[in-house]
Amino acid sequence: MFGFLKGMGITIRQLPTKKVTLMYPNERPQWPERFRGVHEYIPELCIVCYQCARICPTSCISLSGARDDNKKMRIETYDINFEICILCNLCTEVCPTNSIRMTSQFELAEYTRDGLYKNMDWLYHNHVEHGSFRAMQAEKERAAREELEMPVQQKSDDRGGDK
Amino acid sequence: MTSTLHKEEMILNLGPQHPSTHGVFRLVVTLDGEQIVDADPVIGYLHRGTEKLAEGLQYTQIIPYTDRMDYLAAMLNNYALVHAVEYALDLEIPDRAEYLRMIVMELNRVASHMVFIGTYLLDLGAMSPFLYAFIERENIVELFNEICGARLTYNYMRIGGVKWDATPDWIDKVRRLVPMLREKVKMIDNLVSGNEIFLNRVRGIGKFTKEEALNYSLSGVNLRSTGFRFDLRKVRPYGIYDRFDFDVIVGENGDALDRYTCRLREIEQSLRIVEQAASQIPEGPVMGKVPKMIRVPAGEYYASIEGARGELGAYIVSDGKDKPYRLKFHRPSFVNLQILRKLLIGQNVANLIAILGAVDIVLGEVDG
Amino acid sequence: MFFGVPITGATIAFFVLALIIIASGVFLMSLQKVMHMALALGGVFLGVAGIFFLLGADFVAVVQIMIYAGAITILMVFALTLTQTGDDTEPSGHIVHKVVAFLVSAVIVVAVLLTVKATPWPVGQVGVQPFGPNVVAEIGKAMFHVYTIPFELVSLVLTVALVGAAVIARKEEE
Amino acid sequence: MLYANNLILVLIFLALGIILPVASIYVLGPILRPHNPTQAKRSTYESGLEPIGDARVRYNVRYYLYALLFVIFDVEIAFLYPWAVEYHTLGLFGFTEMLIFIVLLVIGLAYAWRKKVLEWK
Amino acid sequence: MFAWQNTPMTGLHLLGIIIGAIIVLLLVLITVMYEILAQRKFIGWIQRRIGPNRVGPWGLLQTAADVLKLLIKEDVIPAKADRAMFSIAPIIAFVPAFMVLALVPYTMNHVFTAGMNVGVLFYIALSSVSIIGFVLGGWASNNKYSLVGGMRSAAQMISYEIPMGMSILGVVMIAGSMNITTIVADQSHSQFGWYIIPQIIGFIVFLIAGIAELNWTPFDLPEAESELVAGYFTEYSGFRFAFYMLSEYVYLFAFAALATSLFLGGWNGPILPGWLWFAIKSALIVLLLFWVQATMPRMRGDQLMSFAWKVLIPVSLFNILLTGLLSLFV
Amino acid sequence: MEVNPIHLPSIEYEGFTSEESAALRKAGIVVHSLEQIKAWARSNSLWPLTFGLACCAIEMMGTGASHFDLDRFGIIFRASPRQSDVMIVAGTVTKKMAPLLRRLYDQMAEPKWVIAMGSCATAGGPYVRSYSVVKGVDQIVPVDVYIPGCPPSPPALIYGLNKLQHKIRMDAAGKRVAR
Amino acid sequence: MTLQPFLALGAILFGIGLFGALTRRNAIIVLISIEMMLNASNINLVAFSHFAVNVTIDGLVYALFNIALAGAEVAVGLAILLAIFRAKNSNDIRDMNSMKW
Ligand code: SF4
Ligand code: SF4
Ligand code: SF4
Repeated sequence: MFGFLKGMGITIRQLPTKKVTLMYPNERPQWPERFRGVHEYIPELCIVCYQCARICPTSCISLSGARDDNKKMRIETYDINFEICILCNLCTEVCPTNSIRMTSQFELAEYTRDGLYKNMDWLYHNHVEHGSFRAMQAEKERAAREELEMPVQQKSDDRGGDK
Repeated sequence: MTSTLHKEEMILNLGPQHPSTHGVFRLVVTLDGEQIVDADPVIGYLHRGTEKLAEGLQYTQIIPYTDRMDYLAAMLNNYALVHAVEYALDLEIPDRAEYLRMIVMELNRVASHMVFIGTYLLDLGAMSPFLYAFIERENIVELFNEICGARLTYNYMRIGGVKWDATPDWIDKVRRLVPMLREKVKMIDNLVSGNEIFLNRVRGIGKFTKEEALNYSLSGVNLRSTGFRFDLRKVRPYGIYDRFDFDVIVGENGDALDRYTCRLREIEQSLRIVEQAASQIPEGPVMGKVPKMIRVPAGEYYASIEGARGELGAYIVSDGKDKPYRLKFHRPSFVNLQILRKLLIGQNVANLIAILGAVDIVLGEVDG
Repeated sequence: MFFGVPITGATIAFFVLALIIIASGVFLMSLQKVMHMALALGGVFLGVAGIFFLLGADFVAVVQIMIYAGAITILMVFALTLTQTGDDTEPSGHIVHKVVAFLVSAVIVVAVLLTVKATPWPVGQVGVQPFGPNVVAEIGKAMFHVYTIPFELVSLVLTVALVGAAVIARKEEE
Repeated sequence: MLYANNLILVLIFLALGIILPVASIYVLGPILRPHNPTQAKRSTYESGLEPIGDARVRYNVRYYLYALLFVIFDVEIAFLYPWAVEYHTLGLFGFTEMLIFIVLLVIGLAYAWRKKVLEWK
Repeated sequence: MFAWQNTPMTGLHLLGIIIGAIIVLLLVLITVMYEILAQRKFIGWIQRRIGPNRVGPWGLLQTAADVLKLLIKEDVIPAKADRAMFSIAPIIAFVPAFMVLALVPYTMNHVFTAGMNVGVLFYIALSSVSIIGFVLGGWASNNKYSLVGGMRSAAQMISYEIPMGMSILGVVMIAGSMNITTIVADQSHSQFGWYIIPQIIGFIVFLIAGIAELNWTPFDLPEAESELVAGYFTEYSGFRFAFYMLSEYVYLFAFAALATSLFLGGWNGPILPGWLWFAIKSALIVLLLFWVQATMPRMRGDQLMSFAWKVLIPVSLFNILLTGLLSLFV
Repeated sequence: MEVNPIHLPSIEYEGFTSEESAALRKAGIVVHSLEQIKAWARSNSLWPLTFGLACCAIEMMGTGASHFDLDRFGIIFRASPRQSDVMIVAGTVTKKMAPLLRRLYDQMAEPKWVIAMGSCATAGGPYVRSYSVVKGVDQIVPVDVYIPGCPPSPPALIYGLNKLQHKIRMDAAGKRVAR
Repeated sequence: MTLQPFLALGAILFGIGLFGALTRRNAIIVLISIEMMLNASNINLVAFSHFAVNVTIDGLVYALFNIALAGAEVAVGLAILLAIFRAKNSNDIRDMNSMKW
């Protein structure tokens, strides 16, 4: 007869409990290490093997490379089309050198579709803003690389892909 | 003069954009007043051609697509495909991988049922249980996020194993989560199970018998709610389900209330499996020996598992290449939907929601 | 003074209300869509309720709002939705028929008006409470001491109406 | 006490109640809000589809029965109130009077109940 | 004390009460706005979330933004709708809701309370006029959801108006008056104390019937979002929609005020000033309704109707007889 | 004085002809602030249409649920297009669904915005090669914000919504949104 | 103010109702017109009661009974109309010329 009172009791008991809401724009979500946000890409490591482009189920990676003076393959362009990338992780899985990897960056929204077409430059700088565990690790690697005096591409402040 | 009723019947479209058709499902109901004279489900608003696309993709590449079929239980969909391929290739799967699979699958089943309970009660007008259910689901999703990096479309399983091993304290987290979930499920249940309004709305609604269910080839909870004890995990144990101790939940009356309680109690059984798996899990590799390029030998293969909504099967026709010649999924939501028309005729609009919700369809799965 | 009528609050109110009533009535007769007629009917009923308020019969006024403007109008609206026949305009009668009807009504109205004008009526004052401070109590007294039998008869009529209406409306259901 | 003052207050509330929506919808609104009625925008909403048939069909008699009961019971309430106000002075006589009244109506209600008028399918 | 009630009306007085009424109007609108915010916050907390908190400090301007947005939102009148009726229906629904407020005794000094002899019945009569606004709005939209929603809400509201009217009868019997102000005043020196004590059955019936009249959960069928999209106001946009919402929340306010006045002793209470007591009591009623809303699932149409006719009306009739016997022999 | 074309973009004031708006633009600040107040109200009361198409809808529901709580931003879902301001296209738009989506968009009262949530709505996403899927909802309705991801996580959706709010305010202030 | 305006108003309302009752075809509208005539009589009743030499409450009580009966009448009348409507699929008053249906 009065079974609904039990429900009323339960709801009122939730009133003082701790709220679970994450105050997102003020408070950042703590993504786990494996979180699949948008990629970062480290050109120095890439051996232009095309495996990532081949495995990608939506074919959203396009890259091109050329041989440099040392007859080594050097990446020239590397673009990911985030309009259709489904963040499935397959490209990072197959990459033999770990030069394409996922970051915890999720804040990507654009006013135009073209804005989602990201080039190598953007991908390279992607990790920096967000100091997740993995990004910091990448930073460390990069520092180590810099010590070995590997050439780093020219930085640019313009992150826009729609140029 | 005999009085022929001159009431005009009203044809009403429920959906595709409708808050309680759970996606882009359309139901054309013919109403007399509020009574349903005829109901005609129209599907296809989410037909994305997954099966056709799969013919152009390697098996590994298909796995992300299975995620998006029954998006509430992506792990189970992943498994349905890899299981079929493994069955075709006769692969040996490392134990740890199997255990991890069991854990994530059963957790995903729990999450899926949580969504069912939440949305079902939301359809019936109760707001809070929906949010409570989503809070608990979020906890599970967080675990998935930790093990595979995604919240909804996991792409976790691979042919021959799983993509990632558990992070060091993941298993512990699972162990800790289980009793908490148990408690919270009980709470959500208490919130409504005693409520007369809720009981009156679902009891005796959308009833069908065992025979009818079999004739319509229903599966999953829709079948079990009629009292028919059929669960692929028991009758044809795949994976390592035979190592676990759990019960098959059956209902008695085959009405909406039974379907609701069956799902609720299935959560409990799934949690039992998770608990056992989490305590037994061995160390070891998570990927078996798999050829670099997976080529299914020519032939036809069908393997099915107990999905969150019923028998979920993958049927592979291979011509020996690295891509399937034809891939067909037996999608339980699609099959379960058939009985809807029969259930609806003669009911009123309010019951429509209670019935449709209890059948528990996911449109991604219905339309393929 | 306006046509020999002193302008007081009550007079203004009366004329406004009369205007509402007559305008709604005329609307009702000239509108084509039946639903609009139901709405105009509501206007008439509310106007009449206003007149009752003006006359100090606030209980009757509220009952008028409750039963006429509320219940009966809703009933009408329901009945109208039940008898919709595709086009919702009302078939208007033949013009001769209309003219005759108009003449008949006009003659009656004019005759009554003339009689009203000719008869010497007692003069009262609107706005003073003529029925005592509490109309409801007075009505209660009268109804339960003087009009006991009619009161019980009303309940009988209501019961019969309830049963009868239910039977008739129900009959076609089966 | 001048009762009319109370009425004037109600009247003022009535006037304000009318002025507020009229002012905001017809005066303030047109200045502030965009207005771009296209044919497509003015089409009838039905879950995104073209509606089949007209909405103004004849409707189930079920609702009518409730309205009918409502009229009868509203009348009853109208008679109950003077009785309730005067109940102190009426005493046992008034009580029996009302008892008869109510019992008769309850019989009507019971009849409707038995005849399943109160069911809603 | 503003003794306008007992003096002849002069121009100055008239001006005074017009200004006063406008102030009441504004206060009520502000109250209603914060009622909505309180609803969102309170239900949010129950659901373990925060609720609006980003517009203005602690989200205090949230409803203001909502109202303003609705004001500057385009106002669509569907082509197939009955234009005149479509425009007028929300006003019909709103005006009675607002008129009811003239009768609410906020304080002992009854400033801005029309002490009508028929006060209680006036509320009931007006709310049945509102129903016409709902059903006509549903009909005028020429939308199937609206039509069904309008019919449903009308059928439901008229069904619950009967028990509502009957449940108040007990109070009227004890107080011997229908004047709300008198009823409240009577409770300060009544032998029973507040009328909730002798009229507990009446109060419960009143509460349930009132919730149903307000289309509040668990009786919110007409707006049953999961079935009828948005019920009778599915086709309404912009400020016309706002007036439907507003009338609903003004009724919520009026209902709480009425419950407070009739059963909870209105402004009566120790120490604190009368208006504060009034505010506290009616806020508690409103919170109770929010709480119910956060818990309950929705009832089904047929159950709702049978509940009104088969449970509430017999119970309220029984309550009348009981009260009759009680005051005969006590 | 020369009107600097960068600072005074050609926004049209609602309800005014273009000449009038030009004059108003000269008058400057007053009307600008009115527009800004309007934009404040609109951006803080974005009611999305309850319109889930596929998997992304689950994340959209998740965003509305307690953990992320869209209500904080004053965002509540409305089921009727007449009362909603923004359409979040959450999921795959198939060719069968496209005309319906367009009709729903048409039926929304102005002002209205569209968010393409997920790669499906943006460009077809994983189904970009499918025969039955529309390659981006911008082919049917004008889109204001694109949120990539499959599905975008709830914070990403909130980020997109904030970006839309930003756009509404910037448009009212007469500034181009930063690309 | 005198009684006359009220009686005149009653007469005019009655006339409008009569005209409607005579010309309208839709049976429900005819019923509506009849209700208007009843209302006119109620105005008279209350006005007479108010302006009577010895003010009595009787007119008000009569008016109440009148309203009650009108309620009953409308309920039954509409029920009959509905029944006829269902049988003949028309609510044209001309089609209702037989007592049997
Ligand atoms: S994450 Fe998946 S879709 Fe995105 S680029 Fe990598 S392989 Fe392609
Ligand atoms: S797979 Fe890795 S190494 Fe090979 S091309 Fe792609 S990014 Fe470069
Ligand atoms: S973008 Fe991905 S998650 Fe979203 S609807 Fe498309 S497939 Fe589903």
